[in-house]
Amino acid sequence: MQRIRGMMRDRAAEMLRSGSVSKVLGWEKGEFAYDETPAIFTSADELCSDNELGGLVYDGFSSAMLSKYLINATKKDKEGKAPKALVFLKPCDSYSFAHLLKERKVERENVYAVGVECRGMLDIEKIRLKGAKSIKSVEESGDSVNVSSFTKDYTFPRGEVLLEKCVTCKGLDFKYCDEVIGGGNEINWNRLDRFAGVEMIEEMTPEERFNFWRGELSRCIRCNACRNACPVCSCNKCVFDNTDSGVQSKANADSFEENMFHIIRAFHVAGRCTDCGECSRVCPRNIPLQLLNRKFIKDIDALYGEYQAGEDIEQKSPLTDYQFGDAEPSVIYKRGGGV
Amino acid sequence: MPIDEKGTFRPKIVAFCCNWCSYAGADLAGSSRLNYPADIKIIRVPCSCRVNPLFMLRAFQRGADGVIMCGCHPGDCHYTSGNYFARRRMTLLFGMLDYLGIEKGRTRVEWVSAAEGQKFAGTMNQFAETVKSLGECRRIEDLRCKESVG
Amino acid sequence: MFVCWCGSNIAATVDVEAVTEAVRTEPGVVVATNSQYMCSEGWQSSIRNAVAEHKLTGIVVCACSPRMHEPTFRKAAAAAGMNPYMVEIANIREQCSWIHKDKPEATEKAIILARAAVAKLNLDKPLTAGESPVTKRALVIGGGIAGIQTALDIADAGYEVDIVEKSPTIGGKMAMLDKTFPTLDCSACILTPKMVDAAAAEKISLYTYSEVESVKGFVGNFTVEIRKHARSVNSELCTGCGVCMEKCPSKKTKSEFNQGLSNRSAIYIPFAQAIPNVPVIDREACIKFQTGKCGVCEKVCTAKAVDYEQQDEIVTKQYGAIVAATGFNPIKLDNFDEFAYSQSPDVITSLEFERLCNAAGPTKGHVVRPSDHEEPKTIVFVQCVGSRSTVDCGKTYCSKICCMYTAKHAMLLREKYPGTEVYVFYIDVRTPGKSFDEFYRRAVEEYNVHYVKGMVGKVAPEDGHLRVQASDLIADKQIIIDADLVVLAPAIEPDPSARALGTMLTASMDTNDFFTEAHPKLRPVESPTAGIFLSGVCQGPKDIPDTVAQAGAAASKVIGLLSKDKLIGNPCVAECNEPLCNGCSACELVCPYGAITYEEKPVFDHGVRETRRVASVNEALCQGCGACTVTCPSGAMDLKGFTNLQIMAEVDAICR
Amino acid sequence: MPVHVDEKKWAADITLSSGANVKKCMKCGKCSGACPNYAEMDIHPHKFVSMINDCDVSALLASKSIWKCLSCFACVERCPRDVKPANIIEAVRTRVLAPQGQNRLTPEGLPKFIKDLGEDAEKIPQQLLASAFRKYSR
Amino acid sequence: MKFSYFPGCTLKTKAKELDSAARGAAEVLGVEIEELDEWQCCGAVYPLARDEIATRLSAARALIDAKRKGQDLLTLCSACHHVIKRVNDDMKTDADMRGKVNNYVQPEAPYEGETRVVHYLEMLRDNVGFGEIKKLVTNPLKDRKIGAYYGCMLLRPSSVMSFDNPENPRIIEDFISAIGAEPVIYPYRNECCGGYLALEDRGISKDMSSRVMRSAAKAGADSIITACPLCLYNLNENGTGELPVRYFTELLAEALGVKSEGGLARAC
Repeated sequence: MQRIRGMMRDRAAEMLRSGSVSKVLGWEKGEFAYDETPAIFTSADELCSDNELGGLVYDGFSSAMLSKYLINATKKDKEGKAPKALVFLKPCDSYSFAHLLKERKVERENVYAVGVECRGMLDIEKIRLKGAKSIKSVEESGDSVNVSSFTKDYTFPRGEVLLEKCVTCKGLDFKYCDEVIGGGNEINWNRLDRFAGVEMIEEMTPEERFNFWRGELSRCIRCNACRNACPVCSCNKCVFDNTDSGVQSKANADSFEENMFHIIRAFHVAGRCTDCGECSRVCPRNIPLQLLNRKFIKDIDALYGEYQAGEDIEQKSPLTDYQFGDAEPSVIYKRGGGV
Repeated sequence: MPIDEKGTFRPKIVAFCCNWCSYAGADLAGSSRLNYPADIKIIRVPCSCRVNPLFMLRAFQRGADGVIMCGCHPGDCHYTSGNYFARRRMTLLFGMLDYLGIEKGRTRVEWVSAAEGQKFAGTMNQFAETVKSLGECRRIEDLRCKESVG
Repeated sequence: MFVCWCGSNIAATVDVEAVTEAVRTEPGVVVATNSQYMCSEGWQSSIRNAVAEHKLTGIVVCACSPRMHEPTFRKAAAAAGMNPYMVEIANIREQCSWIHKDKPEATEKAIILARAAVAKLNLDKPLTAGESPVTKRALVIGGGIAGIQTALDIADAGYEVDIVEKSPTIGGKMAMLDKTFPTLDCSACILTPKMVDAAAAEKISLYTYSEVESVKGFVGNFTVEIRKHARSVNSELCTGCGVCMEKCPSKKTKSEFNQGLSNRSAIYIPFAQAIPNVPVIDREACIKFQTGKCGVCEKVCTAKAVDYEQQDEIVTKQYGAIVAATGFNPIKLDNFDEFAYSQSPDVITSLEFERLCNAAGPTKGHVVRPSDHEEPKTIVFVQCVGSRSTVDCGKTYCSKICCMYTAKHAMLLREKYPGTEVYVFYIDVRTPGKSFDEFYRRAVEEYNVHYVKGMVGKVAPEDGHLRVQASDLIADKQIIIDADLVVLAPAIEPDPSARALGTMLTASMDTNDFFTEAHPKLRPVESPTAGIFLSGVCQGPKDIPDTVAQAGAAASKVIGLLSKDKLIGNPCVAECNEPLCNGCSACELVCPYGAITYEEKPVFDHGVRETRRVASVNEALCQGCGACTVTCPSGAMDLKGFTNLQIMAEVDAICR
Repeated sequence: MPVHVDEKKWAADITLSSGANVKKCMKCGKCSGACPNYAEMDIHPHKFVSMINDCDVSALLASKSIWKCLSCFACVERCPRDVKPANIIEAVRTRVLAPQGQNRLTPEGLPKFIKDLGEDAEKIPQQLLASAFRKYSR
Repeated sequence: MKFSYFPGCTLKTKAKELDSAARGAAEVLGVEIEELDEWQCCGAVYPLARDEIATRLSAARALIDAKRKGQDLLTLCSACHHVIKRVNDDMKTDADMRGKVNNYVQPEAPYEGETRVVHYLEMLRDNVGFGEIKKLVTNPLKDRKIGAYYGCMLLRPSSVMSFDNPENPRIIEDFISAIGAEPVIYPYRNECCGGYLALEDRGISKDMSSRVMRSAAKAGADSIITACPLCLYNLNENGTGELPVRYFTELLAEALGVKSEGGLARAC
């Protein structure tokens, strides 16, 4: 990781110095060892500094996706000129980047996209659940993660403390990148089927399903973190904020009313969701929102042929396309469970 | 639970019908005096592709017990392709509602041409029967809305 | 708010008084009243008075289906000085009073429907329909009798009209027929003059051996691409002398015009009176095209008209109206081999029989068996082959023309060959039409044709005969006839080109691929798609008199359209709320009319001025389906007259 | 036409068991035109359809046609309305065979047939015996 | 290519040559045939009445066995093919019947008509290919004019059997061409032979079988082939006697040069 970070710094600094790009989208250290945040660097010095908070970092906690920041980072100025930005993209981030290109939220010429090797991002919650409290530092070495707290040191197998979205990683290919640092597209950790969670719910009885979702969704506090992190949710003005849309936000409503928000949001991104998993990752209430989006992906794959948003930006998304012989909506009646 | 004098449950059912085929089919059912329950109220839309899944959710949220959408048969859309898009949208929506534990019988799509008054009435009778047997839909309803309106 | 009784149609099951009272207190309602017949002239003027008196800005009418009287009430509103699109109709007849028996129940529903209409009206905005000019030229697709008659009538009114015909000549099926029922006059004698007129008319242009490639646009402004297939003969130079056909060494192709009963050359004119009288080269059959060697026709052509290099040509033209006149074909009989059609040459279709009867046909009008050219002594006609059938290979409808032409065939046979025995197996003899039943009775009474009620169960070709096994339902016995010739009356079906054309025209079709009319009784020659008209069998089975009548009716509708200088469009079109638009192109992808384009535009959003990529709707192209509105993730696209808020208001009103 | 109550029920039972829809018949007679064993029958295939429709069942139960139908499906195949006359004939036959002791062919009766066949009897395939028993007994 | 195989009773007794020739030929053609372990008589006629369950069970069991093995079910006798294919169609399309049969048989998973029922002729046409057979023929039956006799059960009702065009079939004709002989088409090749009426009313069978045989002879055939033991019996015993009748597999074996006990020894 240190090696990769070095290569990233060198490359980005070179691009900034030569003026090929005017900003670099990367990560910088947060307050703790595990809360890196997205950062925009405009000078090589800033980027390479190694003081407390400064400087570009890249490790197991660089999980935040930077793709969506490109929208604002490449916005035209008053003269109508758009700045060019270098962005570091993990494989799954590159799909979201591609999707933004497809929907013309970002213009390809304004971006220099650098893919960076990913070996799965770490989940601080999982580390905590394993007993590590008051964490001081986290070191990654090979297949293990060494955590030292103020009281004790721990070593965990890397595979056990990966983010949920990485456990069900969809692959390590890079899309639409100008270059790639590091590499290797072999997933070397124990990966679970990404639809396993969806299938588990599908196998429940309708009553169980309903109760499951009521339990999950009732925790929602409508903080909008899911929406803000989502690379597809990039409307200029969200329908939930628009008083003329008829579905504008109703704060403090009955708890289960919130599921309208999540169903509508899931439907809005259906056929467009790149399955990046940011929604689940950022949810402060740990609602498994990705299970909603993956349900649509699974149904789309099964009914209309496999489709991966961001794979090919020329391809029509499933909801703007059709076939004469498409399944009738009545197919759902044939599925097991309930009436 | 809305119950009439005779003590039977009266569901609220919203039907979205496209102007060119299904609405005309409903008119034909009417002029042929084919009976179906008064619980069904039709909303006219230009094409099934105008029906936003949001409208269906809205109906449930406001207390509907069943929602049905009717359009031209695939291949016969007045606007060539509208019902194909609608078909995909509704298929995915219904799959999602099922996934959330909403009974499948509360949602339905049926293709009814302007000539199919008989089919229209038959479909509506059948659908109303199914919804009736499922009883009141409390699940997705936004209780707060109901109280504030009234 | 106006509630109609529709005589007793509504008032019998809906308490109109209660409905009136119930909606009086709805928000926005100023006046609520009811009357016997809202659509009557008297009441329309009361509506006008009420508008003036109460300064109404919108009207809700509780009456019959908006498909019936929406235009009427809109006109009334306009006459009262209101915006005509501020009218909403609650359908309390077709969708309420006619289907419910219980009065309280029906009344309750009527009130809810009225409330929904009020809720929608409250969100209505005045709309102005756009205007578009009318291209004063019509396109007729199909050059049979239907197309020819339609074109002649349109041209006669002074408008230009083009006929596109996919075969090398106009004339269609009628040109193949021998005599016509019920008068027995010769088909060619009455058709050929019309063909000549069409060719000679200054206002008519013929595109034969041509097909419609694409159709874009909308009523008044269609843009059509016509593919003129390469004839390989220059029409300007050709004199129609026919030497090329005589000398052509490739003479083994089955003649389409003679239903395969004779052969033709590779360079050919389908029949002597063909228009235009210019041959085409069938490149599949031509030795020159297949092997590169030959070129006889080019050598013998003194006019130097043969042109092997000729290419297909695409002509693009503008039209104000399009008439579909694509006609029919008898169905293929592969799935009816109990009648041995593909096992014996002596089992023929009625259209083949027409060619055998025809003096200009392959046998010069001698009715002989195709197998051995002997005159048949016993002839069996089988009706309803594939018609009125609910199995896969058949058609559910009655083909309408078979009863009459079979009576004609039987009569012609008995007249020409008095020594023959002629049997007709029928299920019902259907003869509605002027002088039709009399015609059929003559076949029975004067010509001694044996009409047997019953169906043929099997035809077995054996010993040079056709052993016909059939039932005679009246005598309740099974009969066996050793026939020499069996003539089948196949069901007729729309020409296969109609399906693709229907898609191009966005004209709806029924399950049998016949074009659907806008109203089965009141608008029988118009398609539901504005600007598309229907002529002849493409709309449903018809005989010649009906076809010609419908062709004239379609022409008069076209003339009515072309006589207008401007058309009022549909104001219920999509609209883009630019500050909300993301520029994602999703709407563009689902628009069936190409009405949405993207532009870089300055947008004011919260006081910030930005140049953004936003969707823009061409109101003239938009037909108002609403596909874009649902696909739009940000809700920027909305449909005027059916806005998101309006539909949700209706939902709310119904569910409250 | 007044119909005997029981016959009405029989007709309904037979219709149900046959899976045929007699209402679809358009009385074209193609079934009877197609039937290869028409001559041996007293009531013909098309009449089975119309008589079931008219609930005229007793006559059908007494008809010898039910023993003459070969189940060759020519009528089913060629019917333009998918009415399935052979299924109706079969349903009538099963109804006749249903009560105890109504079997037309019994194992005890078999030797007589076989004797009639003389020395050809040994050539009889199993298939013939099995199908005859299925058709003639329960 | 591996198939589950349902021979049926008659092929174990009176029609051994139909079976043995088929097995011999299959070997040459590279088709593996695995006889079902425990099959019972199919009943020889399909029960038309929808309320008869018991008479459908043996066919259902065979279908379920084949499903268990994950193989297509190969049949040879026309009657067995007819019965099994139609019962399979019931299992696919008639929910009521499906429920009842599954209730009786109690398979590990409910059977819903998943097994494909393939007649030996269909296997020759679709899996091996007549072109391929032509190549494998070592002893083409030159100068033989053969009339195909289909009878009723292979073809009708076509909506279920979907074997070939029911009024103008060609599969056996194509087969005849493939083994080097000349097919003769005659109009009564798809009409009934008299079927089971042979037992009770031989006169009818005589009329019908004679009509078929005369029709073939008039059309110029020198022999008739069939796939059905009852048809063969009727044509042989109740026909005019003017033409020999053989099973199609016998000629296939002959053309492929398969040595067989019994079957080929019969003179014709």
